Amino acid sequence: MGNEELIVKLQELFPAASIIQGNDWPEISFESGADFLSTIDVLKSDQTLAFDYLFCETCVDWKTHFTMVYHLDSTRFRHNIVLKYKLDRETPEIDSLSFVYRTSEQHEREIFDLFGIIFKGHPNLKRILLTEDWVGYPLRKDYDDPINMIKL
Amino acid sequence: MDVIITEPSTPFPGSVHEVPGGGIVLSTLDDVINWARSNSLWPLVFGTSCCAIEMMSAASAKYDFSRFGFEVARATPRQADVIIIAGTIVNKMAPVLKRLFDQMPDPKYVIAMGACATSGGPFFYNTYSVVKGADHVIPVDVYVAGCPPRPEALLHALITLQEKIKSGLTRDQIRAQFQEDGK
Amino acid sequence: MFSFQNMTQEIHSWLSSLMSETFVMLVEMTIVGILAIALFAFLGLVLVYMERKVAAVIQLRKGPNRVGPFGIFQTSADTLKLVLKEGFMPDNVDKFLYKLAPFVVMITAMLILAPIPFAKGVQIWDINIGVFYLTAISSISVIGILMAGWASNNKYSLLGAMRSGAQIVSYELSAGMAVLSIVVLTGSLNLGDIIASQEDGWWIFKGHIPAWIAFIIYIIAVTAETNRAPFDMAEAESELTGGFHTEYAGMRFALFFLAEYINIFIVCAIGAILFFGGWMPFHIGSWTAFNHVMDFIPSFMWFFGKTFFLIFLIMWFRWTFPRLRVDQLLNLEWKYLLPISIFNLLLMTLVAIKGWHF
Amino acid sequence: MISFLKTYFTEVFQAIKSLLSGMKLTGYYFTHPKNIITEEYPDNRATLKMADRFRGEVIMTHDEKNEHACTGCSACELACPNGTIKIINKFEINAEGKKKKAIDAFVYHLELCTMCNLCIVACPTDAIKMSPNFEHSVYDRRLLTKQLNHEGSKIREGVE
Amino acid sequence: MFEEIKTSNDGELVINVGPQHPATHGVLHLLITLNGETITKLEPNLGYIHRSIEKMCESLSYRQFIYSTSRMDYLSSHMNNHACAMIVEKGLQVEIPERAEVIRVLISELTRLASHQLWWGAMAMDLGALSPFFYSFREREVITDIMEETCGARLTMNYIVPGGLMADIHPNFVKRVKDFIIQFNSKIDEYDQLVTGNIIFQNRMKNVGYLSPEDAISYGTTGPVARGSGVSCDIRKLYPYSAYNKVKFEEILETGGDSFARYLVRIKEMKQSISIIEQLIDNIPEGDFQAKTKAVLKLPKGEFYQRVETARGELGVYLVSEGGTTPYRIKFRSPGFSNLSALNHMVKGHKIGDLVAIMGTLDLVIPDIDR
Repeated sequence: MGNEELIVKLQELFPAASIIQGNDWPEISFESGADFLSTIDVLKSDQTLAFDYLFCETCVDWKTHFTMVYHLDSTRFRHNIVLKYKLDRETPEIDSLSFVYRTSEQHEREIFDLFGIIFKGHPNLKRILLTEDWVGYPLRKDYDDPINMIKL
Repeated sequence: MDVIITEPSTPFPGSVHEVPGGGIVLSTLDDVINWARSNSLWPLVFGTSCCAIEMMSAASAKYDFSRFGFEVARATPRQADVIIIAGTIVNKMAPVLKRLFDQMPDPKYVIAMGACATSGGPFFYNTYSVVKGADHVIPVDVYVAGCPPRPEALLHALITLQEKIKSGLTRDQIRAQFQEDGK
Repeated sequence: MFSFQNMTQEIHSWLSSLMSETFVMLVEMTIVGILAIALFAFLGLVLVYMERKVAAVIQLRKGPNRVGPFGIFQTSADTLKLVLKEGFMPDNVDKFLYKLAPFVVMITAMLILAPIPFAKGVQIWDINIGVFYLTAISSISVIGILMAGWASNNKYSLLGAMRSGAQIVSYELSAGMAVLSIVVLTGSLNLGDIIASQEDGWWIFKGHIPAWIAFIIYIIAVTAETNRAPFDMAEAESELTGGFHTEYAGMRFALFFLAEYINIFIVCAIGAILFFGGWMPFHIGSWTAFNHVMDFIPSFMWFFGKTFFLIFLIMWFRWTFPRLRVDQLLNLEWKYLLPISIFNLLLMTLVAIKGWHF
Repeated sequence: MISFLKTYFTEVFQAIKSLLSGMKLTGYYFTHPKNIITEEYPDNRATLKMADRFRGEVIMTHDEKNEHACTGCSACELACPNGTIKIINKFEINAEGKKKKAIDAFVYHLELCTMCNLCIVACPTDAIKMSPNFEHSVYDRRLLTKQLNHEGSKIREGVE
Repeated sequence: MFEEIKTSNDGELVINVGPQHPATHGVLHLLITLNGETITKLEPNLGYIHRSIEKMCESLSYRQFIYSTSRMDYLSSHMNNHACAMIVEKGLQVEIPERAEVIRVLISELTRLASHQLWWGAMAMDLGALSPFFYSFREREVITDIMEETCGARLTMNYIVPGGLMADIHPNFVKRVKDFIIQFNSKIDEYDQLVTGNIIFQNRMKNVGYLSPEDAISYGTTGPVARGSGVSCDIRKLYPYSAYNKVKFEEILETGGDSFARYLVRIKEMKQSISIIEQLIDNIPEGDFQAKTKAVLKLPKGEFYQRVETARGELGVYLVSEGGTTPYRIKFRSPGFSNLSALNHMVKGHKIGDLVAIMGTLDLVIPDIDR
């Protein structure tokens, strides 16, 4: 499915979401509070979409809020979309996808480690890259570590 | 400081004392011990990143550090003599490195290979998790610059370490010597 | 052919003329003991050097060449360094067993040297159940490895030791069968008799195909028994870091290291004795002139030549093959080697009864 | 039974054959030592020639009059991703009484340098270049911090 | 090594493999639970080489951040640089001279060859055969020499700048690459003779570490790991970039899904790389090696994503720009990170020896995982 068709199709499925054409792929954004798991379920199980491959999962700190960014690919149709989900900065919480896409189990641990996003329903949510006793979430924009970080 | 490599192969320490019918090699026990130690540096299999690949290249047929007797790479620190820190040391790895060093029996030597192990290198500024030089964790005998140093540079470092062992001086003595030279 | 028997007899009679019989025995035992230890150390150095050079040439590189001419002092430097290393004892080890283990392994290796005839008339102990003695003693070394693995208080060591236990116990069977097939041919357990029976040709040539099968099984089984790659389950560097000797350092590690190489020497010596006639020169049946020429080469040269050929074979295996997995290792023994060797033993018995061998 | 024995023995023979083919290769190399490709490094130092683009360290070229081409514009300092280069400038008063910027010290941290070549690309006057020297082993890491401009050197005439 | 004696009541033994362990190819820490010799559970513990490259790139300019990505997956450093350069070029909308594109692909394929050769040697070494390592390095050294001559470094080349290449190819490049192809074609049979056909090796590899196609997709595995399970995922083929649409090559797919299939994929990929190099080496177009770019690069506000196929699989670079001279946020989707997540699934019920074999065929580069 081409990008234009995808946008039309997605708009039918998710009238509440805002869908724009990004630099490469359609970007579909949800405000915080939207039912995330059912969205993913539709995207994965719909026969014309079949987004079965999550190839990138990350988070961006916009200082006022977080945005979870999911890049989805369909191994059957080879079309991609970018899924964005806005998160509250004070209590960043989102449903875990680790039972939908197994790969996200590790990606979510990494995001928890570096951004402090809580993934509800994650089987093993603990720090993965940093030590257990690390204080703070280093990829947040307000993170500062005067001891380890030497600024140029 | 330049390390001058003169002899093509390592001679047994001491001088030949000419007596009728031949010669006797005279040597002190210390020299013999240092000779043995310097010619039998078994490295620990320890590579964290890019420099480990160049360390593997140094072991490969083209550069072949087995010529010096270094090829007996031990996987267990108990049997190793020299730890080549090939790669970045991060805060999470630092206690492990310290522990590995403590597990090695004396005499033990450390080579900091590459910019990361020497000073943090490319990850010196604006990183939150990198140890800025392995010598913050364990004492280092020889530093090699380069990112990563080519295999010959590692061989050069190993020869430099051999020279140091043969001289029988400690790290502090050598550093004090340089400071005197500098003034 | 030159025999060392005259020489030893002369020494004996000279000593007897000097002192009483008890002292003669004591002095002789001391001399033999010192010689055995010296041989032990020397063989260790030579074999380690040989291994490193063989590996180097196979792997397209030069190998040790900077310590002494052609690097021949490399292994001496290594040994000296290991001896001078800090005597290290980790916490929480079983101190007694930890210290004892390397000695058990080494003493076992040295005990097996006793009945081996190194040349015509050079044999420490001419025992009439030589083959039986060898197989019995060689199985003790596994106890040392198990001890080391248990005492080290390290899980890698324990796994390595357990693997080694399973491995050596199984492979001893087929090694024993292979040895037995030659005993069946010779009809004697005495190593001297076995060598003497090969005066008109070695068993590997006289014994038809069963002898070849026995030889192949023997080589595979002893490679496994000495914990050499491709059967180095007990050490398995990429799996268990160092296996049973993970926690050993310095001198104690050197003893394990030496014992491994002495074990190789011993099994290869036994292989040479059983299949290649030990110190017996290359003789062909009734070609007296040819046999006479062959006799000019000293007997110890024949013995060491054959042994080192077999050692080279084992080293060749090591630098060619990947390691087996532990269950495949046991599969190989129980599903392939053991049935074949039992069948081969029967075949060999048939050959011996019917006199089909040359 | 017969078919079992047949597969059993073909298996055994196939296995031995595959092992022998491996041994043939290693045996070939063992018997043909001319395949050895070892370059003996410290002994071949005289003949060892690095590739001309090989990046071993940054050097500043000085001519026979002890003059260099560095204007102290610090383009390299800005281009460097990890602060390897520090330029300390001074102001010289030349013959006409004009103040002119010149370098006092071109400090180069070899221990930080990753040989990325960005400084060389950035340099407008080709004052610095990469040297193929790679023998940088030292006992003390302070020795790796170098001053690239020679003692008493000054900027070449006409370089702006 | 961490050694803690931890035994549960049902006789299971917990072993720490790593961070310093010869089979982990670096500093990976695996917590494995053993029942006898059989692995019942595996949990990777990462971060022993987490160098905060993503944070660091947020303060580096668009010219500077490229070099730091060489240190991520150092065995395919050129491809990492390529991805980063392409994302900057995409943002700037610069046309790259054709010559530069072809040379980029040529060096990429040489890097892939070098990486696969190192993998072949290291994997054989993990399985206990030491000589293949030396044979594979013999060819690899030729490649690194070619790289050194053209790019100036052996491993972390930093040959790519936004807009093209740092320098033109060396005059000897074409000849030396051709010589290398001849030499390599005569040696590749040795690989099969020594390792592929070996009965011990086949027994160690076949039916070990099975990964079904569904799992391969779900775990997000890419590169030879997924292609060994029959999942088509070659970015070069599916989303051609650079000069890959000008060359003909096959995407290698094996359906076995076990370690041996992954092994075969890499061996056959080496031959495909050679074929790509053969097609391009005589057809390097004349022209500039660099497009004109400004001294200070500024990307427009927006989000960019670029996927490339490295030797280990799909590398994705996700870059968020706020219009400044430095990236606002950059995320590297590294192939190893996802491939590693399938390890627990693959090793369950296998022996310790299999763990080493499976990790060998995953071809992990730990700094690539930890970044």
